[in-house]
Amino acid sequence: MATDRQDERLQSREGLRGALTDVLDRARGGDLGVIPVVVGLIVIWSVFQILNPIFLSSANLVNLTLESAAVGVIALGIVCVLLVGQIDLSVGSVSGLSGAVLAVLFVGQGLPVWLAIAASVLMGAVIGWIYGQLFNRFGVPSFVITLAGLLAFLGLQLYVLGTKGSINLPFDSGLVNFAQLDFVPAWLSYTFAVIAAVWLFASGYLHAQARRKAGLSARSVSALAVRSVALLVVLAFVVWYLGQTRGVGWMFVFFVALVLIMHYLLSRTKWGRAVYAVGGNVEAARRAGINVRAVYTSVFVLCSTFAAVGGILAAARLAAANQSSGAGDVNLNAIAAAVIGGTSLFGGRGTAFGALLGIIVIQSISSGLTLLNLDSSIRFVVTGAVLLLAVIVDSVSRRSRTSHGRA
Amino acid sequence: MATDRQDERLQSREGLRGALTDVLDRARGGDLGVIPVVVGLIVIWSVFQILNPIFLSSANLVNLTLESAAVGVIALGIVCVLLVGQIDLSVGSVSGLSGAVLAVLFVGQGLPVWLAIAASVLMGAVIGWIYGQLFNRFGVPSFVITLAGLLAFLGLQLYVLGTKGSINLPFDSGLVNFAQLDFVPAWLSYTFAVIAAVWLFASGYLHAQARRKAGLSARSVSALAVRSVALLVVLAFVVWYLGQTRGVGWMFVFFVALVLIMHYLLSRTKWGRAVYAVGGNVEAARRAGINVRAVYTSVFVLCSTFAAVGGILAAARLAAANQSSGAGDVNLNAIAAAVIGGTSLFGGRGTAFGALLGIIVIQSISSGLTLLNLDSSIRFVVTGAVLLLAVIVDSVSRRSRTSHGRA
Amino acid sequence: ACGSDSGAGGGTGSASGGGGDVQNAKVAFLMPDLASTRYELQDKPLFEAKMKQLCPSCEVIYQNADSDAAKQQQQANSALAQGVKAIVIDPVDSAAAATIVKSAQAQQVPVIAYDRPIPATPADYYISFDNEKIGSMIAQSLVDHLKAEKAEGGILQVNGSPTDAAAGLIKKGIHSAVDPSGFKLLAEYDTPDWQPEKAQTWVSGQITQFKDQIVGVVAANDGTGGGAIAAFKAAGVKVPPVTGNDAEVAAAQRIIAGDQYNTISKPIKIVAEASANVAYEFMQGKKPAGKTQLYNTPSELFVPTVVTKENIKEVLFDSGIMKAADVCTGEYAKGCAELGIQ
Amino acid sequence: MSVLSLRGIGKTFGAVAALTDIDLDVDAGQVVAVVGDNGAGKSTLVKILSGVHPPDGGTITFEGREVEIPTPAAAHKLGIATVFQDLALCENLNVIQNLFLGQEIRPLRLNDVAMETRSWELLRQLSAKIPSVRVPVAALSGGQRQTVAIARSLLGDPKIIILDEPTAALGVAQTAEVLNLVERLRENGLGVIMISHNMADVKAVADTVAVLRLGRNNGVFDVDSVSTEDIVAAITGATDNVVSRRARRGQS
Amino acid sequence: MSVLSLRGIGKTFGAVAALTDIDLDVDAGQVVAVVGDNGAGKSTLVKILSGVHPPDGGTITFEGREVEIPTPAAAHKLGIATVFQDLALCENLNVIQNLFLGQEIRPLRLNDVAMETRSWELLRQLSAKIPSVRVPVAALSGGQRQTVAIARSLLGDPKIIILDEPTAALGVAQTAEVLNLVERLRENGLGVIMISHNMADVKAVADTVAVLRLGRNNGVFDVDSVSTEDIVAAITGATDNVVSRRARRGQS
Ligand SMILES: Nc1ncnc2c1ncn2[C@@H]1O[C@H](COP(=O)(O)OP(=O)(O)OP(=O)(O)O)[C@@H](O)[C@H]1O
Ligand SMILES: Nc1ncnc2c1ncn2[C@@H]1O[C@H](COP(=O)(O)OP(=O)(O)OP(=O)(O)O)[C@@H](O)[C@H]1O
Ligand SMILES: [Mg+2]
Ligand SMILES: [Mg+2]
Repeated sequence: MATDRQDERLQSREGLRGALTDVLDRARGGDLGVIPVVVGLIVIWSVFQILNPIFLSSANLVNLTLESAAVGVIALGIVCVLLVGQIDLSVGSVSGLSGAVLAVLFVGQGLPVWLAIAASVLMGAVIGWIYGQLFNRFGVPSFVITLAGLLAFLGLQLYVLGTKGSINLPFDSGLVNFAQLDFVPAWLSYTFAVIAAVWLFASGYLHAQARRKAGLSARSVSALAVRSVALLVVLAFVVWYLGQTRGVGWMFVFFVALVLIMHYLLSRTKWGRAVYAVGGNVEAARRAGINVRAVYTSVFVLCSTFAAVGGILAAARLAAANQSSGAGDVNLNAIAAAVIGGTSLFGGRGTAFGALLGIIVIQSISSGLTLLNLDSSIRFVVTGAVLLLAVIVDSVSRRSRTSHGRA
Repeated sequence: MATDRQDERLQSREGLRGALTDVLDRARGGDLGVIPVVVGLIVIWSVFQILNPIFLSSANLVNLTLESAAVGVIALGIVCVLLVGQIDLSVGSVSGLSGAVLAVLFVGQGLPVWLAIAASVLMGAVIGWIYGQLFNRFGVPSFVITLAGLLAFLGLQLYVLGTKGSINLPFDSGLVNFAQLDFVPAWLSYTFAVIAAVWLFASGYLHAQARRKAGLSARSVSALAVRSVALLVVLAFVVWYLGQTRGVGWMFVFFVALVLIMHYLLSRTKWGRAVYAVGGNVEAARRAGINVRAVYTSVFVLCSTFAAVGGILAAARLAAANQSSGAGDVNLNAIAAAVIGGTSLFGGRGTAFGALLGIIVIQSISSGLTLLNLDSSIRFVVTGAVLLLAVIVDSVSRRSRTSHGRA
Repeated sequence: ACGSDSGAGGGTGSASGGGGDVQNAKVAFLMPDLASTRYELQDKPLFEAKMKQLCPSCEVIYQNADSDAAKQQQQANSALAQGVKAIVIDPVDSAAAATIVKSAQAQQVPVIAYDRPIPATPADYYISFDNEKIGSMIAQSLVDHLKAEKAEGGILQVNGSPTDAAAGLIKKGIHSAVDPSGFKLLAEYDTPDWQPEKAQTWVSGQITQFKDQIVGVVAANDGTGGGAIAAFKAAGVKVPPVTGNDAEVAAAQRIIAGDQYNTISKPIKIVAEASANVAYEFMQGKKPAGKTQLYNTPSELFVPTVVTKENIKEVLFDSGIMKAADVCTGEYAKGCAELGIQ
Repeated sequence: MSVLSLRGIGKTFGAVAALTDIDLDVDAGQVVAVVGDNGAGKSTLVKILSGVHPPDGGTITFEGREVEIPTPAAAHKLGIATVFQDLALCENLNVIQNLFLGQEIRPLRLNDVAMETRSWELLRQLSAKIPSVRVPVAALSGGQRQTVAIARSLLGDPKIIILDEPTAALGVAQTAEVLNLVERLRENGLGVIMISHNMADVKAVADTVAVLRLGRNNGVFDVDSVSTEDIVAAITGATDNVVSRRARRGQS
Repeated sequence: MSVLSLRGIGKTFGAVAALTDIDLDVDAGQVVAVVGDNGAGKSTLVKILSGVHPPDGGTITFEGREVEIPTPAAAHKLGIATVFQDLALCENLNVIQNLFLGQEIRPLRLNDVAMETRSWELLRQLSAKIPSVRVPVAALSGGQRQTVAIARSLLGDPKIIILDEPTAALGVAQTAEVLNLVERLRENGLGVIMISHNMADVKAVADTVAVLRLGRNNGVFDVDSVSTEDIVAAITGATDNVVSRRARRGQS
């Protein structure tokens, strides 16, 4: 018998059926991963679709994907800080500042666009580094540091934009095109889908082989095949459906690529382990010899950098940087996306995919309500109610998790 | 020797000098309570006074006290939710809604003012109760519940204000007078100061007597006397100085009274203990037989109620309720006040006095910058920087606390 | 909260995707913010009413961007996805709205700039009174009044939100009147989020600082003006003349009570109806020609009226913009009576 | 008649069956030792009895009545006091606050003096070496914390006391005091369930020994008529085990 | 020559002097038991050695060089591995992740298979009864967690292993395995510091016994030439103590 299956208290789980029982069992135990969020999403989509049949139209979904990218990227950074149990309230300001810097350098100073982008992103990284230093040196709560940052960088943004207040990015620049008009050709989209599915199967297969060789239990080939085919079908359908109108935007692909990279970093590297450990029990992490300060700094840098990238995307999508870029609910939306995606505010729990799902939930609500022509007062109320509903689905499962002893 | 002083590893501390050594020792160990915040405050005050000599003028300080009251009351509620490790993002909206309801009932419907106030406050309590139910029933993270509340009650506020958008409260109504023009007569202020000092001494003395009778160590009479005299001097000076212009506003007295009541509830009742216990370790609290759900509900109710009261005070001070009441940075300011006052975002640490000190720090920054007439871009930057400076003082002490093993 | 869900759905009258002819056409009416009540309370109902009259089967898609340019872009995109035949837009950010014009025009949907221009990319039509002019008008009215009173001292200036483009225009306008007036500009302040509380706090500070030097306050809207007035009241000093903008009911009451000096009434009814007419013409496939040409766009401009105690009766009440019953409540009844408002 | 008796109790966590079909009886004035290997399910059993986890199946009879124990508060009300293996203390509260948590004296105006006096009494009785009771529990050593947890269970007026490895972190003197305490509790007619890995302690104070193995009952022994070797054999499931081998090697 | 030697180590927490003027020597291939009452300062000493707390004064000499140990990472680098009394595990991580925390195999593309294989090896060696290594540590029993913490200290290549009450929560079999393990470590020439309240265990594996009392050295004994009673007397500070009284009562 496999080394990890010898305890007689374990029910045996073999092959495809075993994998299924496993999932069911985890579900009963409340350990559902992202399933509840997905269910919440389906509920929201159905309701909006009933209320306005345009909601699930290809054109609207294409908009949805493009609109998710900027705040989604920011939410990805937020996931990282939340994972170590800290918070960054300044992502909105940093994204606004980054957009402003980009616009001033690119349009105002006439620098090449890549240099302007690099400067903005670098500025984000530096901001994060400063946060990290303040946090490590003085132990100021990150809430306060980043609140100060929120104010300071908002001021800086206004200052950078100066008397103009608003700067247009040229429509024919590559950056604006990237955010507004560049879509992945159909053939390439399908190729991506196939590559993803094949890669999922291949990596799973190799992993299973290695486990078997080491005498450990492993997923059966049939289970792996089912999983990859399912992925292929879903992706192909998405590509096909979005392709009915404009297709998959490069900006969305860029966002998804970032999610995948972060997923890899968080789950498959030593650094990722350290992040979860620091979030779970910082003292234990320190005693295990982890350089806790470096982890905090890296995470703040990542978060601010992502905020800067998100700001660039937002500016590109709007083809302008202005005083109110990054203001308003960017902060709350980014944090909410992370939390809805299952990231704990107390640290140590969450995934990169959570940011993707969370932002789609939030953008779906916002887009769905946009289609419903409501008074602003009612719209606010309904937004709140829908948000709550979407999360209750998730939380009911978590309740069962607690009652099963996995608080 | 006193029962609690018998361990031979304890350095002996007797009388006045003992009390002093104790304080010094706690300071060395990083356990300074509110002292660092006070030091931070003194730094801020000195800087602003140097930049503009009007800052510490009696007239400006009177303004400062009155402007602190509304958000201070809200921060008091925030302290309670933070103590149990939860958060309420909707206090701004709830305060705005409460102001709107008050205005509509009082001015629009012509109800007596006390009835309108009661209705607003009750509405706050009901909102908190709903939060509590959602939290306990479904285990939705309070971040999400109150984010939904933020949106929903903002919508409701707009709806309630309806076609008017902005409602004036009559300047000659008692409520507006209370917030703007009612000041405590000088003799009464001094009486309050004396009562406070006598009460501090008497209660301390009785407590010390009881402890001595029970064979426990107790503060010496001289230490108690010094403490009360110090309080008397400080209070009398404050009263005298504010009395140079308009004196101590009733609204500020009301706020301080709420702080004292909350301090009593948190530190001297079973309920307060339960709050700290739930914030420190909710599972341990549950196992100790505490009705954890009731604690959560009570805390959410308190927070929303205080938010409603704060909204009423804000409306009274402005003599109007409008669509943007409670919007903007009310939320952040209230939470920041609590955090600056030493309340932990992770629960279990903080005091009611923290809200008082925190809001005074925040209002001092805002008032000091108001007097400097800076460009808004610079103003934002400076606000951020000063905020950070004020908190660094506090945090440096906390750093030494960690290095002394009291994380 | 769930109850409102169904009510919301009812309002939409979920029409089918793309109405081909003008009969069941849709038109988007995109407003910028909630800081001023006028968009929800006046522009929207007036535009809808006029549209209903012109084309009973047409549907107006109303959205408010809550001061967020990105949100406005989303709303415009969603309107386009719903197949609107024309977009009437009051841009949050005049520069950023260029994107919206671009993508709408790329889909052959005409765009009518409403209230604020879109200079970078010419829209198909522009209907407005401009904000800069509003700023200069309220300030000029105050300055003239102060000169008439032979007041001596300085002026405080309370601007709108530093992150709001419209506030920037008003601010420019105010400066154009205050700077050459001879009155010293004591201090000015950009009110975050247009919050009256913020304005009150700031003005309170200035009162301690400048004491009786302050002879007037130029506030960029009625809310901040109200905050300034409350600050003077709370300081227990005499309220100097304070301006406003938007002609809210609360401001009218303050003017009647003598607390506020002026506000400005925009002929929203005229503008909203004019834009409905223009939009309808575009929907029919016509190309209306403007009265003038501004920013390369056929344009129509209307002039607002400054309201003070002297003319409040005729401008706001006799014209039917406000009803005495709404305004002359409680303590304001006396003032109304004095001015002959019933 | 037994104060507490369990029949057919089961509990599953995900894929792991932590307890299967457990029976147990405790009489008044009886000390029942529950022993078993790591992960045998002892603490899970304790948590079910103290209302922390609901059981998946089975019945609990308390003083002749069949009861449900859905919450810890319900267990307190029945008169079941528990010292948990993980202690369940609030680290941010000080010793007095932890001791009286949930059962404070004078709820509306806490009587600090009375509580402090009583705390010192209890701690003294357990020979606790705690320099000050006004420090947060976070600043105490492992054994000091365990003493606090034990002292807490003696407040109130329980009928059954459940001790989950109460002496694991205690020094020799404190362990002896706890064993004395258990004997006093027995004399006062309380039922005591004691979980321990220390066979010497078990033999010293227990009346009967119930062995759990991999989540199942594996025998109930009278303590006088069973040897340590037999108990160990029941725990490990084999007479030739690492313990006996060490013992043999030690002798040789 | 001793691998590790301490001279005059002191540590004060606020008003409590936890350690005063402590000396200690550990040789390679030697097992030093540190014993003492609750709150005697044993764990504080361990934390100083493993870089968790900086000492207030005194010197630490490691392999002949005077060293500072400002952080746990520095202790790891010197070759000091520690099992803490409070275990210091991350509850949100699973067993494998905890075992390899900070010393993962293949940092840029974690080798899960190798780590899982090695985990099972280590746990088997300690007779751990852990059904699955892919559950978060929060779901383990007390003894299972302790086994994980002990297994962790064996990874890497330490020169000194410090065990702070390593067998407190362990079952009889696991305790025996740990004692076997300590003996193996000694044979491999490692220095071992073991803290324990169990005199039987101490007598079984230790070479010398260092007694702490109220934060001060209270004698170092050679284990073969000292009786349990003497050690207990040194711990409690009196020959007539609750332990000896219990023992007498037990005999009579
Ligand atoms: N909350 C939980 N979630 C999942 N599994 C759990 C949980 N609690 C306990 N278990 C599992 O149940 C089994 C029994 O655990 P329990 O804590 O009852 O053991 P124990 O007999 O007290 O062991 P020890 O002597 O080590 O304290 C273990 O395998 C453990 O992994
Ligand atoms: N972080 C800390 N802050 C304040 N006091 C502390 C801290 N850590 C330990 N102490 C105090 O130092 C003393 C020694 O504690 P230590 O944990 O070293 O004891 P110990 O010998 O390990 O006891 P045990 O056998 O109970 O584990 C205790 O009185 C304890 O209260
Ligand atoms: Mg256990
Ligand atoms: Mg210890």
